[in-house]
Amino acid sequence: MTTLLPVFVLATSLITAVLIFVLPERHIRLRIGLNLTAALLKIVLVAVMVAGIANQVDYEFRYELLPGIDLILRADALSMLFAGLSSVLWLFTTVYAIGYLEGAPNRSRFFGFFSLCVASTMGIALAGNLFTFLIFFELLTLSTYPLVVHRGTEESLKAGRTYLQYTLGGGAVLLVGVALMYGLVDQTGSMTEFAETGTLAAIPSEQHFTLAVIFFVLIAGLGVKAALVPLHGWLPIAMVAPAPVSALLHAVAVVKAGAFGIVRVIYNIYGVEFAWQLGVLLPLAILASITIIWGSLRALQQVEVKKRLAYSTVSQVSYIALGACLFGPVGTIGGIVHLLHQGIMKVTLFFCAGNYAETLGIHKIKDLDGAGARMPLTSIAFTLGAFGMIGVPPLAGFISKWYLGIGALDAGMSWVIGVLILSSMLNAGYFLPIVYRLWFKSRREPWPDEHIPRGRFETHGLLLWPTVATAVFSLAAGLFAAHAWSPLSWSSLIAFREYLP
Amino acid sequence: MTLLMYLLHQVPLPLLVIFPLVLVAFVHTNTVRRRGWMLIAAPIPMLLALLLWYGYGQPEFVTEVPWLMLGLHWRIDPALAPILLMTTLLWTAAGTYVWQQLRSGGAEEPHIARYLRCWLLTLTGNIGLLVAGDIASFYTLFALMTFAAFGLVIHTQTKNALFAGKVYIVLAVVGEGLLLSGLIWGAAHAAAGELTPTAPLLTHLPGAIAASAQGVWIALLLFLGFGVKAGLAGLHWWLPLAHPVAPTPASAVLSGAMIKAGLVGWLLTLPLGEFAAGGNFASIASLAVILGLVGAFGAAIMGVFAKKAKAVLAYSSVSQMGMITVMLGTGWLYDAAWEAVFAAIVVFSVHHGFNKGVLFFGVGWVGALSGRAATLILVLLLIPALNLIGVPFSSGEYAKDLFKAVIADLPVGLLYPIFSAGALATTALMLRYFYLLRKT
Amino acid sequence: MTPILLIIPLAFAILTLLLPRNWARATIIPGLVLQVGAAVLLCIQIYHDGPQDYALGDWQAPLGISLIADGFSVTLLALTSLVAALCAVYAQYFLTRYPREQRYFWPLFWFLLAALNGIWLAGDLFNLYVGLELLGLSAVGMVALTAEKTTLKAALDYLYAALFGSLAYLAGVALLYGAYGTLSIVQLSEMAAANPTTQVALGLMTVGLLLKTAIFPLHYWLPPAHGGALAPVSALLSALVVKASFYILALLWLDVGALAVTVNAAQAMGFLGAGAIFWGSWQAFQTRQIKMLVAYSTVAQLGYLMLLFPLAIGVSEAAAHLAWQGTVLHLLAHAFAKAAMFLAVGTLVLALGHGRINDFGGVSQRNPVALFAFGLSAVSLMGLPPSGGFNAKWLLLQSAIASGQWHWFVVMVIGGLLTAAYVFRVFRVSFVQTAKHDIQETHPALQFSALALALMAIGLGFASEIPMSFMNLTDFTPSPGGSP
Amino acid sequence: MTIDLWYAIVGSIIVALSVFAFLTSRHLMKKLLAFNIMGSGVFLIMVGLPQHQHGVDPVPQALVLTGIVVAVSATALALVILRRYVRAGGNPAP
Repeated sequence: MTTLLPVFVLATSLITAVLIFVLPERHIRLRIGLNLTAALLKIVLVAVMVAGIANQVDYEFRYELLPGIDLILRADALSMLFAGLSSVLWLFTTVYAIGYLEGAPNRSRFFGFFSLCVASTMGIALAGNLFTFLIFFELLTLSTYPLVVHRGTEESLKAGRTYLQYTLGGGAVLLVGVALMYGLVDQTGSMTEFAETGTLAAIPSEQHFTLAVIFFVLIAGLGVKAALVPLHGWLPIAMVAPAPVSALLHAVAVVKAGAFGIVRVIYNIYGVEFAWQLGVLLPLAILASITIIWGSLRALQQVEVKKRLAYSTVSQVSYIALGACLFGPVGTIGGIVHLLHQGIMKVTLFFCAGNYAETLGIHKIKDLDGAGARMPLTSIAFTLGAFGMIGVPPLAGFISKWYLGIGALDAGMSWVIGVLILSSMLNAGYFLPIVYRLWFKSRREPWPDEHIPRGRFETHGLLLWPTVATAVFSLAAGLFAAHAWSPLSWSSLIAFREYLP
Repeated sequence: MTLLMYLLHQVPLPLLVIFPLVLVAFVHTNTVRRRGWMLIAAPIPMLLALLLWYGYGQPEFVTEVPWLMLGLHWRIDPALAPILLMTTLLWTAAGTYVWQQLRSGGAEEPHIARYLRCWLLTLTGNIGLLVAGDIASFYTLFALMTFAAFGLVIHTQTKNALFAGKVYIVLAVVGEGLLLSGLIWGAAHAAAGELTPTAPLLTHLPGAIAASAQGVWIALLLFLGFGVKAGLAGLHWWLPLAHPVAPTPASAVLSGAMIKAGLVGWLLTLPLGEFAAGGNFASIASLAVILGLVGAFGAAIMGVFAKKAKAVLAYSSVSQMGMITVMLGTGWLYDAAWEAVFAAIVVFSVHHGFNKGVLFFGVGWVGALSGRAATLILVLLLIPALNLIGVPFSSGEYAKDLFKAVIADLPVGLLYPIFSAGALATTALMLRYFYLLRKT
Repeated sequence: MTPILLIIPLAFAILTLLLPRNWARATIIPGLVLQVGAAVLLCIQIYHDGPQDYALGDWQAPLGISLIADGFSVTLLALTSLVAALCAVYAQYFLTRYPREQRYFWPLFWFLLAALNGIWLAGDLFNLYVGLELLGLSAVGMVALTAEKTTLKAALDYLYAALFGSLAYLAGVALLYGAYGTLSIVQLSEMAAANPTTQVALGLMTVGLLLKTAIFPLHYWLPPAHGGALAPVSALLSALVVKASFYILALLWLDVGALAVTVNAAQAMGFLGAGAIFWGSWQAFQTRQIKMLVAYSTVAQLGYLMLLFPLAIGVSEAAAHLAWQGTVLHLLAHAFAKAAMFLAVGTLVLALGHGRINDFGGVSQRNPVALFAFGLSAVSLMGLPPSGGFNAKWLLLQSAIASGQWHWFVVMVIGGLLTAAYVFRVFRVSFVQTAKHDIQETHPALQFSALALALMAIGLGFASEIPMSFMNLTDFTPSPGGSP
Repeated sequence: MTIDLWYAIVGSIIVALSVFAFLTSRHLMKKLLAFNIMGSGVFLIMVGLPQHQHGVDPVPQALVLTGIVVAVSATALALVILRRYVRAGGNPAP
C-alpha cells in the first residue's frame, strides 16, 4: 500500500483524463460526476498520505525506466505541500470550470487536458528524482498547451505559440541541465534523487565549478515556468485562456512547477548549505528580487484585470525562489509556505476576475467601478486576495512576508527587507486602486456585457462558491497560521527535516 | 460580584475586540438607518470590561491563543489603560453622535451602510491594537484601522475628500511599509536563535532593538512609521486635508483617538527608558525633539491661516502631538527621567483626546444649531478650548505641569521656556477656531 | 523456427496473388496472426536459448543461405510484425476506397515483409543484397499503386535511387569478396583490415546505402515517394523500409568494417546526420501539405540515426554502448511513431478530403482520436517524455556527454526544438473551431490502429527494458576500434 | 595480371562510364539503360576479381546469376512504371 499510494494519487486524475477523452461530448452529467468523484478521491488519498508523512511513513514507488535510471514517485513533506495544494485547488477549479464553461463547445477536450494537467502537477509534486521531475515537467507543458489555445481564436493561437516557444525552450534547457547532471556528476543515479539535505555535498571541489554551471542551467530551465525575469514573457500573453485555466496555471500548475523545481534543486539536490557554500544562491536571490520589483512595476502599467494579475504573479512567484535562497530555516519556511499561500490567494483573484468577466463582461480595470455593490461576495473575496498579496495581516501573504523578512535577516541579507517592503508598496499601488473602484466608486453607465442576471446570488453559484471558499482559505491560512495543521506548521516541518537531518 | 469577577477572567479579550467586527455583518443597506445603535453598542463591552478591571484593582488580564495567527497574546496594559479608556469613551460618544444624526435623518448621504461598516472596522482596529500584546496582531489591527479609516475620510466623496483620501492612503501605505520593515527587523532580533519564530511580544521589542547593532535604524523606521499616524511634522500632510472633509464624528475619533495609536506604537516599540541608557539613540531622540518643536509651532502658524474650523483643529492636533513628541524625545534623551515623562505623556494624550473630541463635536453642533443655542454651545466650547491652552486649574495645566516638573531638573536649556510658549501657539489656534465658528 | 518467418510472408504473398480478391482478403487476418505469433515465439526462444544460426536447406555458407537470429534481429522482427500488422489492419479499411489498388497491395505487402525479415535474419552480405532488392522492388510497387502521374514519377525516382544504391552496394560486396573470399558477416568482421580495398568497398556500399536510407543530401527521392503514396504504404515505408538499409549500414560500420573505419569518416557521417536534422526540419516547417511534412520529418529523424557513427566510433566502450542502445531505441520509437503519424494523417486527409495544413480547422471535433494519435506520436518524435523517443534521446545525450562530443549534444537538443516547431504547426490549426468545409467521419478502426501504434511509441518509454534486454543477448557491441 | 583481373578492370571501366551516363542522362529510359549496363559492369567485376586466387570459384557465379535475375525483374518493373507514367501524361525526359 505504501508503494502504490503515490501511484493511485497520480492515477486518479490520469485515469479520469483518459475516461473523459473517451466519453462523448454530450454526456455532461457523467463527466461532471467523474470529475468531482476523482477530485474528492484524490483529496482523500492525499490526506491519508499527509497523515502518514507526519508519522514518518515512507511512500515510495520505483520503476526502472532505463538501465540505472528509475521513475520514482515518492511522498515527502515538501511534495505533500504541493500535492495538497494541487488536489484541493483542482476540486475548486473543476467546480468553477463547470460553471464557467456551461454550454461551451469542446468541454470534453477541455476537461480531459485539465485532468491531465493536474496529473502532471501531481507527478511533479511526487517526483522522487530529477529524471522523473523532468518527465512530468514536460508533460505539463504538453497538457497545458491545449488549454491555452482552447478558444481557438487567432489571439489565443498566437498566445499558444509564444507559450510553447518559452516552455519548450525552457524544457530543452532543463533537459540539458538534467542530462549534464546525470552524465557529468552522477554516474550511479543516486545523487539525482531528492534527499532531505541534498546529495552533492560530498562532491570533490574540482567539480564545484561544473556544479555551479549546472545549477544555473537548471535554474534557467525552471525559471521559464517560474516566470523569472527575463523569461517571464509567456505569462501575461497566456492570459487569453479561459479563467479557470488562468487560475490553475497561475496559481498552481505551471508557475508553481517551476518554483517548486527551484526549491527541489536547491534543497533536495544541492542542499541549501552546499549551495550556499557554492555561492550560487546570492545571484539567484538577486534575480528573484529583480523579478519581484519588475513584475510589480509592469503590473502597475496594465489596464486589464487579468494582465495585472498576471504580472502580479510574475512578481509573487519569485518570493518562493527568494525564500529558497535565504540560508536559514526561517527563510525556508517563508519561501515554502508562500508556495501554498500565493496559490490560494492568486486562485481567488483569478476566480474573481473570471466572475467579473463572465457575469458583467468586465475585462478592463476602469469598468470595475461600483462592482462591489453588484457582486459583494466576489468583491470581498477579491479584496481579501488583494490585501493578502500586499501582505496585510491577518491574511496569508503577511505570514509569508513575515517569515521571508526574518529569514533574510537571519541569513544576513538585510537588503531583502527593502525588496519586500518596496514590493508590498507596489502591490498596494496596483491593488488598492482596484479595491477602491470596487467599493468606493459608484456606477453610472450600464455594465459592459451582463451575461448572468442577478438572481438568488450575484452570479452563477458554481462560479461564486469556489471563489468564496478559496478566499476563506487565504484568510484562514493567515489567521490560524500557528495552528498545528496550518500550512505554516507544515512548512516548518519541512524546514526542520531539511536543516536537522 | 463573584460572577462578574469570573466573567472578567473567563471572557477572553479577543471576544471583546471581535464584537464590533461581528456587528459589521449585520449592517445592510436597507435597514442601516435603524441600526445606528450598533455604533454605540460596539465599544460598550470593552468599556464595561475596562471599568470592571479598574474596579477590581487592575488585576493581570491576559488572553493567550497560541494557535491563532502567529500566537495571540492580548492583555490590558495598566500603563496604557487610561488611553484605552479614553479611546473607548470617545468612540462611544462619537457613535452616539452618529446615532443621533441617523435618527434625525441628518445623514442623508448615500453609502451610509459603507460608512457604518468602515466605522466599525476602524473602531475594532483602534481599540484592539491597544490590547494586542504580540507584534503580529498589533500590526494586524493597526493595518485594519489604517485601511478602514480611508472609508471615513472619503465618505462625503467630494473632490476635496477624494484628494484627501489619496494623500491619506499614500502616506498610510508608506507608513505601513516603514512600520513593517521596522517590526520585522526588530522581531528578527527578538526571535534570534529560534528555529520558527512565532511573532514575539511587543514587550520584547525594545530590548531587542537596544541590543541590536543596527538598533538606531530599526528605531528610526518605527519612529517614522508610527509618525505618519501620530501626525509627525513632515508626515502630517493628511491630517489638515482629511479632517475638514470627513464627517464631524469621524474627525473627532480620527483626531482624538486614532492619532494616539501612533503614539502608543512609539511607546510600545521604541527602546525608551532603561533601553536608551548609554545614549545610543540620542540622535533619534534629538530628531524627535526637533520635529516635535517644528510640529508644535509650525502647525500653529499654518493653522492660523486655515479657512475652516476643522482644519484649524487638525493643525491644533498636529501641534499638540508635536508637544507630545517633544516630551517623548526629552524622555528618550534622559533615560532616568523616562518614568515621569511617560506618565506625563499618558495624561497629556488622554486630556487632548477628550478635549479635541469635544471641540470637533462643537463644529457639528454649531453648524446644526442657530441663534441662542449656538451661542450657548460656543460658550460651553470655551471649556475644552481653555483646557487645551492649559489655563490654571485645567486638565491641560495639570498635564503640562507634570512634564515641566520633570524638565525643570534637567539640563535642557531653552526647552522649558519654549515648551511653555506652546500655550501661546494653542491660544492663537483656539482664537482662530472661535473666529471661524462664529462666522458660520 | 527461424525460416518460418520467411516462409509465412512468401506463402501468403503467393496466396494473395493467386486467390480471387475476396478470398485474398480473408487470408489477411490469419496471415497476420501467424506472422506475429511466429515472431513472438522466436523472441521467446531466443530469449531462452540465446542466438541461433540456421543454414537453409542445410547448405552451408558460402553457397547456402545462412540465417542468424540474435537479440537484435528478433527485436527488429518483432517490431516489423507489430507495425506491419497494425498497418495491415488499417489498410483493410483504408483500401475499401481503392479496389484496384487493393488487388496488388497485399502481395506486395507480404513480399515487403519477407524482404524485411530476410534482411534482419541475413547472415551474409549477399543475402542482404537480395533482401534489399526485393524490398526495393516491392516498396516501389507499393508507391506506384495509385498510378497517378505524380506517384508514378515518385516511384520511378525511388526505383532508380534504389537500383543505383543496390549496384553500388553490390560493387562493394564484389570488392570485399575479392579481397577476403567470404561474404559471411561473422568471418568478415574478423578478417577485414584497414586497407584501401576494404575502405573503397565500404565507401561504395556506404554511398549506396545512404542513398537508399535517404540521408541528407541524398534524400531527394524520399519526400515525394513517402508523401505521395497511400497512407498505409507511407507508414510501412517510413517506419520500416528505410530502417533496413540503415541496419546494413550500421552492420558494416560497426561490425564488418569496424577495424577499417576512421573517426573522421564517422564524424563526417555525423555531419550528414546533423544536416538531415536541420534541413529536414526546415523543409517540414515550410511545406504546406501535411503528408509532405511527415515525410520531411522522416528525413530529419533519420539524421539522428546517423549520429550513431560519431558517437560510437573512436570513443570509450561505455559511451559506445550508450550510443548503440540509444540508436536502437530511436529506431524502434521512430518506427512506431512515424507509422502512427502517417496512419493518423491518412485518416485526417481522408476525412477532410485534402492535405493542406492551413485548412485543418475543425478537425479536432470530428476526428479526435486520429488527432490524438498524431499528438502522441509527435511527443515521441519531439523526444519529450514519457516516450520511447525521449529515452532514446536521453541515451544519445548521455553518450555525447560521456565522450565529450558537445557538438552532437547541441545538435540533438536543437533538433528536438525544431521538431516541435513543425509538429505544433498542425496542432495550432487543429484548434481552430470553424471548419471551412465538410469533414467526414472515418471508420473507427482507422483511428484506433493509429492510436495503438502511437501508444506503443509512448509505451516504449516505460518498457525500454524489453528491447534492451534483448539487445544484451547479442554480443554486438560496437568495438572501440577505429584508427584515427 | 591474369585474364580475370582484366575482366574486373573492364568491368570497372564499364561501371564508370555507365555511372556517368546514369547521372547525366535526363531521359528516364536512358537512365534505365545506363543502369543495366552498370549492372553488367558490376557483374564483370564480381566474376573477375575473385577468380585470380584459386581457380574457378562457384560463389561469384551463383551471385551473378542471382544478380542478373534481380536486374531483369527490376528493369521489367521500371519499364512497366515508365510506360504507365508516360501514358498518364508524364514527360519521360523532365
